[in-house]
Amino acid sequence: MGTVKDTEIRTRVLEIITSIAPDVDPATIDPELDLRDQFDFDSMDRLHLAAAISEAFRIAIPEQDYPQLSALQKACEYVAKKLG
Amino acid sequence: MQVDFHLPSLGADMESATLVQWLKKPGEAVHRGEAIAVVETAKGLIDIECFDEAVVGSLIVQPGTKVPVGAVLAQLLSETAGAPPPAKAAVPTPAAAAPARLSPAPLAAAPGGRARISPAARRRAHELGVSVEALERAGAGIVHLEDVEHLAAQAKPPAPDARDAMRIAIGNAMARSKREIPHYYLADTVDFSTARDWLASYNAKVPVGERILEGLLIVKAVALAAARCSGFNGYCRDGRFEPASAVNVGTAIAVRGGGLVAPALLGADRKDLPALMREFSDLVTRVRSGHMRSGEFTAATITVTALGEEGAELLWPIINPPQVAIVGSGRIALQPWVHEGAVVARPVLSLSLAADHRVTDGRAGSRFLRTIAELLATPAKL
Amino acid sequence: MNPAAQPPVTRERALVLLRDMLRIRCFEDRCVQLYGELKIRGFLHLCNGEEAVAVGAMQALQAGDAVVSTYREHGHALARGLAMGPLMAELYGKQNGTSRGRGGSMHIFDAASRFYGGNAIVGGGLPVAIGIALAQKLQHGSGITACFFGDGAVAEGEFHESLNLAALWGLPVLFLCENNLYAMGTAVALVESQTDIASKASAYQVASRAVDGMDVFAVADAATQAAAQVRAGKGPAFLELRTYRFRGHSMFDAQLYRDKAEIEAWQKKGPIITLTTRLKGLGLMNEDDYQRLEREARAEVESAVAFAERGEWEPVAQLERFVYAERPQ
Amino acid sequence: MSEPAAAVRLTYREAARQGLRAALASDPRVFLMGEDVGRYGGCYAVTKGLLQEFGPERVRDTPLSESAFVGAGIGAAIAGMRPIVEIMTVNFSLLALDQILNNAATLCHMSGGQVNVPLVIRMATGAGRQLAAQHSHSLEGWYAHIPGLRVVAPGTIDDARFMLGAALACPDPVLLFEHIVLYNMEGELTAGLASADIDHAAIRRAGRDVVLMTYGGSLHKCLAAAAALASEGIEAEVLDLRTLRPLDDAAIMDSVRRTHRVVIVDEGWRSGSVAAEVTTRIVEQAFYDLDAPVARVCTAEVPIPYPKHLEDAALPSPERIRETVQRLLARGGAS
Repeated sequence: MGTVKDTEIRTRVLEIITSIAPDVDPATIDPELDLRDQFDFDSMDRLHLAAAISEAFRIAIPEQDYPQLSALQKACEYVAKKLG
Repeated sequence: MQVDFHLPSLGADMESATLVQWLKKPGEAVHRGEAIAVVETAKGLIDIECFDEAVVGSLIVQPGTKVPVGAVLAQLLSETAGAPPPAKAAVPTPAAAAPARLSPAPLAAAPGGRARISPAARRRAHELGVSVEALERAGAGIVHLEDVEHLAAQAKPPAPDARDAMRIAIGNAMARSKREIPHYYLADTVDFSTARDWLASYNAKVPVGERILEGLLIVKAVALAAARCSGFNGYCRDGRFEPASAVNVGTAIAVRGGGLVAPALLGADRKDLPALMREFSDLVTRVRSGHMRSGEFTAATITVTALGEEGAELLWPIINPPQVAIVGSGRIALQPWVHEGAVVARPVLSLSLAADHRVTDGRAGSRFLRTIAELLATPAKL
Repeated sequence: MNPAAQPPVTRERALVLLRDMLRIRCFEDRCVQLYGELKIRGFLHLCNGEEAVAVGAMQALQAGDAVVSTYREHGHALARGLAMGPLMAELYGKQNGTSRGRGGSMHIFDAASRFYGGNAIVGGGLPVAIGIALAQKLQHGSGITACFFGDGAVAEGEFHESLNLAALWGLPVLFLCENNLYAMGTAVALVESQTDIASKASAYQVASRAVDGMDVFAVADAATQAAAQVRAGKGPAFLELRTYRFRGHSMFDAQLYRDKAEIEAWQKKGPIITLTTRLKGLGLMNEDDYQRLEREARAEVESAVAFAERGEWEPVAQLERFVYAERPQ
Repeated sequence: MSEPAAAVRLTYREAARQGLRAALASDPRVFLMGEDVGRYGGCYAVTKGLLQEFGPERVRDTPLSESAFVGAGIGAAIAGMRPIVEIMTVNFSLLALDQILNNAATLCHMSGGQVNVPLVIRMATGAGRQLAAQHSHSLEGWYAHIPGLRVVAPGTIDDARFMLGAALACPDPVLLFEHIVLYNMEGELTAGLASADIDHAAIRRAGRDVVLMTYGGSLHKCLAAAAALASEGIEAEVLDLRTLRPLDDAAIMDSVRRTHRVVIVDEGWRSGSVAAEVTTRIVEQAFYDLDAPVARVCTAEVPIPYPKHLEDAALPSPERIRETVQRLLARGGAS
């Protein structure tokens, strides 16, 4: 499982974000910026994001880790670390 | 028996809608609660559903047509009343057909068939980047060159238009509410620590996809309180209160980029938290992808609105007519709280209530708010 | 042919022939007026002067015989026994006409009396007549086919093809060439290398004879004899009936191709006037008889006009009927 | 006298006669033959006076022997003459069909290009005069089916006057159809015009909303319909096809691209008509420029009945053209 590359993680996380928010153009995402500020992500969106990442990468995500998924870059790093 | 199927009013402010698509063909059976068509309203695309067990007779309004609320969209043959066989009923008799000579082809698109878009219109649409779906929605039967150019001109700044429409719709509804409903307002603060702790331990035990949001506890608490306290669950029509038999909690959901809709969680007082959470999750997803069912729009008997964790501490909501109450949930924040004579830091929820003074008064409202608070203090019972 | 076989000229027979010619004359004259009043439209070809041909030839025919005619066929139709009312109604284009008004003047049909039109293409009727005769021969009946055509048709290939075929197969056809000296506006002499038309038929081994088409008795006698031969199975016969058309080719004809003196000379030899003079001379008829016959003929024409006036127009909704045979449902 | 020359006003019949006279006068190889073209002056009086002017050698009355005199025209043409054969009406041309199709149209090809047939056959065509089922045909489209022939249909005074000259200049057999209802039409000959081409269609009226494509006798029905439509704010272009074989595809497609809506008006019967051929070419070459199905106003599929009301109902009329356009332009409309 540890062989998943960073680019693959990024691609997959982007897919998840755009599936939650179909009106988001992936090209315009600022990876550093909070999704809540960029796209009005609310608690339901965050839950959906966590659930989808958890399922996609088969990792457990405790509730207290949700803040680590708040931006694209952070979410990718979190996943990489979990997989690592 | 033949029954007219009308365009339902999906909101107090809705005057008309544009039929976008028929989901059923003549002769096809339609069940109670099943979506029969999609309409476009100022609030977006909405599936409208059928309230009978029936067979679709004739589709009267063609996609692309804007019709007022109450317009007959289709004729249904109600199976319960001994309707004639659908196939026969759906086909016009030859005698009724127009004379063959010089008779024009039927103008409308064949239901279920390929959209009738002229070749020139199709090519121009491609050039202008207008989608076939948009053409289908815009054309009255057959889409011509003129329609494409008209649509392209309209579509120049597409997003602001749709949002303006929603903003106007919200404005109309709220203005009507403020004009007609004598609101009274109450607020209370609730220690949310028990609820939060209980939920954290619940969520730790289940997969991410089955976790429950704090907001849902509030919705469930409001639903139970509304079932227990009379005067808050139902409608006020012509100055008279009509209590509702079921508790359908409208949940105000923000549409990304601006705007707000409040579809209902049906029978919220009778569903357990996991079931309610699944429905809530589904509802939010559908709102944000533009596919709501008409029943969800008109069914709410009371509404909950929450600003979320980034929101203000307290809000004074406006009732969604013809409902009589709306509960506002402010930000849950750590605050000084007096517990057993000592000041401690606790997560505190500010709850507010706007209610219709024609139906209840402040005492009843206070009792209603207190009931919600008590319910949140024993989350395991939710 | 044996002159002894000719029936005697009796008052009774003479008055019938005169009456029939007067009916045609009065009918045609009334048509001129009605055309002017726009009651009749399209092409209208009249047979004034040629009445003896129609009436004389029909004396030879029986009920089971067939007739194929041309666009100048009012006289043939009347002499064959078609009722004058439906005939006039057809010229009006009314539903009570012989062809429900769809054919008009050039296309008179009556299946009941085996009157097969009414063909507006010169020579077009000859091959069809051959075919009807072929059927009659194959069916071993006693019927024969009388085929009328004009001198103009003699120039058509169909004439030659048909005569050859009729003779070759021994078909029961009585060819009746109505030679009025002009194919529309072109004199026979200008378009025929051999103006003796009867001799053309002889070249195909068809028994043929030229007859004075202005003498109704002569036509009747010749036709009767020829028909008897045809009926007897001796193959086709051919009569060239020399006559003259008093009016133009059609209503719209300035007659630049002939002068008035010629027409006037022929009118003096007309079939009705010569017969009347002859009968009066023989003491078989007086002026009162003539007046009575003419009066009766005019009255019949007027009732035919009234019949046509009363007729309905075929509904436009039925425009596309009769393109194909209507089969019983 | 310094006044400008007065415009020449004449009938279509007179224009056609002028064309014949000019042809006979300018080329000794030209001669005219047909039924009643001489002494009678022509069934439709087109050739009146020509016998007197040019004599019986060059204006020849023929027997009613269509196959023979059309065939004779073919023979004379391949032997160096420039015959103009008049067949009284298109109905009688059927008696010469063998010569037209099996000789005139094929000799050039059969001979490997050695023998071409510079023959002009004029004939009257069309219905509208209550001449009933055998005298009302409109078979231009039928002849336009045949490779080796050129088929032209003068619809205007100018074309009646000058198309004959262009046809005579053509090295191949040209069938020239004159519609019977046009003979009495009066108009002015365009001043200074000295020739007409038989290669191109012509726009007779400009318009942006729809194009009426037509030829011959129907041209004026279209112009009348277009005038009526203009009063309703509908601008119809009228395209006179003029030459039915070969068709001017470029002009046809240009019209489609300008207007996007097409009504073809053709007095032929609908099935297998010129209108059918033009429709097919539009679908093949300009499908994506169509904003509505191609509509046709043709003659009802019935032999032409004698009574006026039935004949009128069977034929294209300005009213039917107008209704068809209105229906085509109606919101969501199709024919």
